[in-house]
Amino acid sequence: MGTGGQNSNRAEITLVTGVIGADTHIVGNRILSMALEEAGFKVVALGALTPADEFIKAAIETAADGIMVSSLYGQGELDCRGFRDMCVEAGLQDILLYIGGNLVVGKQDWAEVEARYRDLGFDRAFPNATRTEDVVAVLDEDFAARRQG
Amino acid sequence: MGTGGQNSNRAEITLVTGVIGADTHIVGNRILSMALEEAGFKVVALGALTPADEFIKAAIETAADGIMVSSLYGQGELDCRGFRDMCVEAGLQDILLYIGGNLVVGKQDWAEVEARYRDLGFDRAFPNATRTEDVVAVLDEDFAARRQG
Amino acid sequence: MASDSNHIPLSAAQIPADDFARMRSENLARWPTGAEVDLIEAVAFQKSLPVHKQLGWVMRRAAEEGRCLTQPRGGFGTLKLQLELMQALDRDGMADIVPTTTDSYTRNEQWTQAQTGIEESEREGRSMLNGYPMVNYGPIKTRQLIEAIDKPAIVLSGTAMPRLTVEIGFAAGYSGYLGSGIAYTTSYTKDTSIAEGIRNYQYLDRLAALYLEHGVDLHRRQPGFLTGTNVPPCIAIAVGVLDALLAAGQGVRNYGLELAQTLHLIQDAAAIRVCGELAHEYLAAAGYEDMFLPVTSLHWMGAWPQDDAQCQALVAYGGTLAAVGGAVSVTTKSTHEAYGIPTPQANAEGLRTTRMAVYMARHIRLDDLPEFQTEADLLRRETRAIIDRVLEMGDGDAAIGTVKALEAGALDIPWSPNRHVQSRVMPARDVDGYLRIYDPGNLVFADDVAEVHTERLKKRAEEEGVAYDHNLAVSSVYEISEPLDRLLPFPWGE
Amino acid sequence: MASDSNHIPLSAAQIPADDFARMRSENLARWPTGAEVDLIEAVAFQKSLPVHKQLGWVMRRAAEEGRCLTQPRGGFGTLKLQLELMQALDRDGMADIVPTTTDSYTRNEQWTQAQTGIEESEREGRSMLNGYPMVNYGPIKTRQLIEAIDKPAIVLSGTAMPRLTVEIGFAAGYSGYLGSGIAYTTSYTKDTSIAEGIRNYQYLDRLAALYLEHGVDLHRRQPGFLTGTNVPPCIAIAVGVLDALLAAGQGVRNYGLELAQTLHLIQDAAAIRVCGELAHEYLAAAGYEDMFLPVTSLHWMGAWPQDDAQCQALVAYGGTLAAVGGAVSVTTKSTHEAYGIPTPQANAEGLRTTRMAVYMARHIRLDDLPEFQTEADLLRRETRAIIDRVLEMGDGDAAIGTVKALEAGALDIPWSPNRHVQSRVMPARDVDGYLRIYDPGNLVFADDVAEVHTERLKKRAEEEGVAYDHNLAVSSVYEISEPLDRLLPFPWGE
Ligand code: B12
Ligand code: B12
Repeated sequence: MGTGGQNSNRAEITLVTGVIGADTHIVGNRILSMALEEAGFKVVALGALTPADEFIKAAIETAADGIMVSSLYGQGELDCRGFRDMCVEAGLQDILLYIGGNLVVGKQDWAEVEARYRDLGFDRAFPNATRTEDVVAVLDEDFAARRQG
Repeated sequence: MGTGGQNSNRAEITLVTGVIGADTHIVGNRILSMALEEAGFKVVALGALTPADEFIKAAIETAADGIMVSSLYGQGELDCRGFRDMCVEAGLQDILLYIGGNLVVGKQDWAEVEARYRDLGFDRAFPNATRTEDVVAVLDEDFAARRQG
Repeated sequence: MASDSNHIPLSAAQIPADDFARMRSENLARWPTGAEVDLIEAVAFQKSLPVHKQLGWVMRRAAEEGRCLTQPRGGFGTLKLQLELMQALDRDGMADIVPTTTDSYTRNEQWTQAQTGIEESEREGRSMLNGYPMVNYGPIKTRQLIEAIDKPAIVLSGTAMPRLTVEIGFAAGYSGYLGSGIAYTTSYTKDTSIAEGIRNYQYLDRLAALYLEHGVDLHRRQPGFLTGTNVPPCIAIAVGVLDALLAAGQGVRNYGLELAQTLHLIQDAAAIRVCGELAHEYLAAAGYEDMFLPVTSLHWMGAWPQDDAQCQALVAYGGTLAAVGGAVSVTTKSTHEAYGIPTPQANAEGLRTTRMAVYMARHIRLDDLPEFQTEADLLRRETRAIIDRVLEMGDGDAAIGTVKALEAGALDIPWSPNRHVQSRVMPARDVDGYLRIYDPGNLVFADDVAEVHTERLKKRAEEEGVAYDHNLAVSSVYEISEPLDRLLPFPWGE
Repeated sequence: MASDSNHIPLSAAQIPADDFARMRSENLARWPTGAEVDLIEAVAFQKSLPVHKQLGWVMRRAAEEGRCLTQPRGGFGTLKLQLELMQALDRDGMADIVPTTTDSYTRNEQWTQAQTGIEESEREGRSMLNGYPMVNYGPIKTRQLIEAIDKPAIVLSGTAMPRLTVEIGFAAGYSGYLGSGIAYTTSYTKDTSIAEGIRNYQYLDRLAALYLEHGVDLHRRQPGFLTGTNVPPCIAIAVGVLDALLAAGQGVRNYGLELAQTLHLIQDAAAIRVCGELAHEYLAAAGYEDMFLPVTSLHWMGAWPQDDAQCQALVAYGGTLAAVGGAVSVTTKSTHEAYGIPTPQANAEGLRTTRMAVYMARHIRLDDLPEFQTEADLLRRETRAIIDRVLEMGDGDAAIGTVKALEAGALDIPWSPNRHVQSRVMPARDVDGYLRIYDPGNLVFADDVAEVHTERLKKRAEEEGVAYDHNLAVSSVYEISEPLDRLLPFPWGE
């Protein structure tokens, strides 16, 4: 927190946030949204219980640069099937896709979980209890790389 | 408790009790001694920190029928080496030998521990937290078997 | 769904008998197993259970004898797995109350998907659902679960749409049912209107009352955890009392109130005491003199740490807090909480740790401690302010008042996903570890009451050397889940 | 052994400097590593440690800041194993104070056998000794342990014969030492006279005071657990105060008092408070105004249950009780207690569970609770009755008074193995979970005080429907180790 403005580009970056599927766990997502806003990003917060297509619709409408999906209740894998493909179909081939939370049912090996979500087309996956400072730092990195690349 | 007199023979049976070696754990042994006395046995209580040879001396002096050894601090195996042989040498070949407590260092498989103490010449070995009612019941059984046998 | 009742105007009044009969037959027709429900036969089955398997009776006895019962949560996707789980919780866990948590499809009334889930689970031999699909199995098969245990059983189903599940549950022999219109609608839904959630639970409560009219004393219970995240006791109690008024309006008389632990020994004890007191007071004032209103304490409902050892302390303290507070029962969690649904073994361990903690603290009461009394007084004033305002807004009708008050923020829930809730209130932990309110949103408290909150939180900001801003609330969400080296470091090293 | 001091008549007076010098050189000559001890060099080494590795400083800071530090027990048979253990406790366990428990041979001054034990352990690669043979390794090698950790270290050596071990320990850089003449002689020996035990610890305390005279503020500590088995707080505090008087007499000023938990939240809090109070009062009355006398709370010292889940509750409650009581530190156990010496991992877990429990209860104080005050008053009267009688019997000399009082039973220890102790006193738990005295033996209390004990215990016998006899005491020894289905069954089943 309090890092707003460090990266002069943040104000030009729009991020869509929300909790996917039938998942009501809004707390972490709301804290993340607040932190992203404080850090200077433009944030479009869709809230809990958001179907996959609503993320994409919002991303198109707001010409978003990234989508930040939360999933806590264990059914994230089902809810995210085909998510990247849907983005591509909607013309969002380059959009940054992050996901975070309790991404699977129960306690599983994180490296495996991460790989599974990369296969689903996410650029990055984050375990539960990830702190917002760390998310902001990684976003800066990834967007900086894009500007250079 | 309160089972004193149920077995008319108990009054004729003398038991030596004590905690073997450099072991100060007297509580269980004292509770056992009290319970045996209440149950009607004659009890010769040697207390804590009793060397092996003192058990045998006391057993000879009181013409005891059994020796009840306690060991809690983990070094029981060392302290009991050759205990049955010493009894035999002293002319106590038939004396009943029981031992109870935390008989080894740490948590080990009980069946193995029991076997080890049988090899050392004990008629029975008891894990920690054994209740005195159960000890009295087994004593009655074993002495009854002897009278018949 | 609840289309049937949408044309009845919302009120706290009892659903008329003929309307209710019609609503029931429409409801039961929604899935084949509904046809297995026969109220008279179900009443006979409930009455055939020994009293110690009837939660209504057990809760009353526990309250009389001053006991604190233990109850876990737990549900798996097939009858077989659920049966093994319930036996493990009954026997290995020594649970006094055995739960059946339903799966998410069931909660969302997606029984077709639940059916697929059952079939997949049976094929895979492991649970592909996150709970027991009670509607799909129906009451007759589900009775095997009741017969497999020697304790009373309760249905746990976090949803605003409980109508068919409760029909099946009561007919199957469950004697307890958790859920309520205000608590679940505000914490489990986004678009559902509060009115619709209330109506659905009025149906449920009316059904429970129908069993009572037939001589079966079922235990209804309100889920006091709401959003589970630093809900201040005044809000939890206010919602509990309002939900209880709505249940009483339908004829329910055996109604439990839950309270999530704040993890402050004195605040939690005061909350349990004040909750019982005010519930009786408001229910009596509304003309319900004969309510049984036991309080249940809930293990920490916010984020848990990743370290088993830390979790063990949370589990054990959960038992301590419940016992010291004089709760009639405690609902337990396990060391697996931060990761996922616990194994039966971890669940049973959480129960036993809690039970031992309850045993050790069963004699302790803090009611005569001046700090307890100060806190209880504060809490009474906060809670009365909220409830009185809600009832005022509804002209004495709890249902109407609640809808209006939530819309206006005069009743507010922190971290709610529901659009019809302001969710502007921001709780935070204060300098002494009490849960306070950093930003009340549109909640109105007396000036001196509000001042206590501000002053204690400013004191915390000062002591920690941080700004007095909303990050006090955010860090309070994280707090208990933080690793120990952040919570309590050895402070003098290099 | 202690032959040197046998011709000095027993008294609480300070050992004269020339006698002490002679005693020290005789003592150090008993084993080769004694030659490595050079007081001036050792003082320099102690002073070279950063303050956060000096327990004297750390205890004072913790008391000032109102912290409750954690400390485990632990010792293995080789330097390498001990080093790994201490690092694990420091890092994984986050211990604020890192222990070194010595092995039984070292405690019995059987250094030749200890040497064999080291060799066997090194051959086998696992510990064949139940602690660290500090004398055999000597101070220079042992300093590796001090250097391996970033916390202060304390020696734990339950023995009446500590003379050479303490010389090695202080020279090695240990800044804390647990042990005392009355507590250890009455609980760890059978034939050793109380006088001899006292003399040995007068030596130890004189040595600590010598370091202080050279500017090193070591922390001395009294082992308040005694026989660990239901020791009533009045007896524990009385012994603690008497041991403290003896230590002060030798010049010690930084002296901790330990108290084993009774597991009753209010009784333990009252005991910690009264212990601190009376210690200051008696020490000041004897002319020692400048004593630092922090109280340490000890996890349950009696028999533990076999079930891990129950043990977790005991561990966690141990942290709660210490924090609520305002103890300056807490000494922890683990879930392995009923079986054997814990693994480093189990030991570290016990530390973290305790630490989390301390964190959650750090704000709670019960001193204003009327029940606390009643209990504290009772405890003050009980304890004063014992201490006053002891001092009277010694004409003001704590050493002489203690020997006479123990002989006569005017000071008595339950379940003591020592012949010179009457051990007729029989504690038992009462109807409200307080530890009371069923049979006081020859302890004399005011009639109304004695009546409280009898009345509360009769009440328990009545409630349980058992005879009012000594089995109340025996069942109280078992109690906490009982399985849950005996402690708190579901009472209404078949
Ligand atoms: C609070 C809570 C609830 C509350 C939620 C209130 C609300 N409306 O938000 C209530 C009580 C309502 C609830 C309900 C349920 N819950 Co819940 N809940 C929790 C709990 C205890 C804490 C979650 C939380 O708020 N954490 C605090 C926040 C700050 O952390 P966070 O969510 O992890 O978010 C942070 C990071 O993950 C990251 N992050 C999050 N999203 C994203 C996205 C991106 C892109 C990035 C980069 C980072 C990121 O940043 C955030 C801020 O730092 C967790 C267990 C736990 N963690 O201790 C269980 C838990 C998540 N719940 C669980 C379950 C099963 C449920 C229920 C199904 C339970 C039930 N049977 O009734 C229902 C679900 C209902 C539904 N349809 O969704 C399970 C999930 C199991 C699994 N995944 O295997 C958990 C793990 C508990 C458990 N062990 O069983 N729950
Ligand atoms: C109280 C206690 C102490 C007290 C003892 C007070 C006293 N003078 O008696 C104090 C604090 C002094 C103490 C010291 C030590 N202790 Co200790 N102590 C315990 C503790 C907590 C309880 C023991 C007890 O009293 N149980 C209650 C009684 C009623 O039960 P019991 O002894 O098992 O006896 C019953 C049965 O076993 C049976 N029984 C007993 N004897 C016999 C004999 C026969 C023939 C039969 C049939 C039955 C029978 O009947 C009894 C009555 O029901 C145990 C751990 C535990 N169990 O929780 C550790 C424990 C026994 N101690 C232990 C240790 C290591 C020590 C020390 C070395 C610690 C130290 N490092 O300082 C010293 C030993 C000093 C010495 N030289 O002996 C270890 C032993 C480890 C092992 N075996 O692997 C234990 C298991 C703790 C641990 N996990 O580390 N201890």
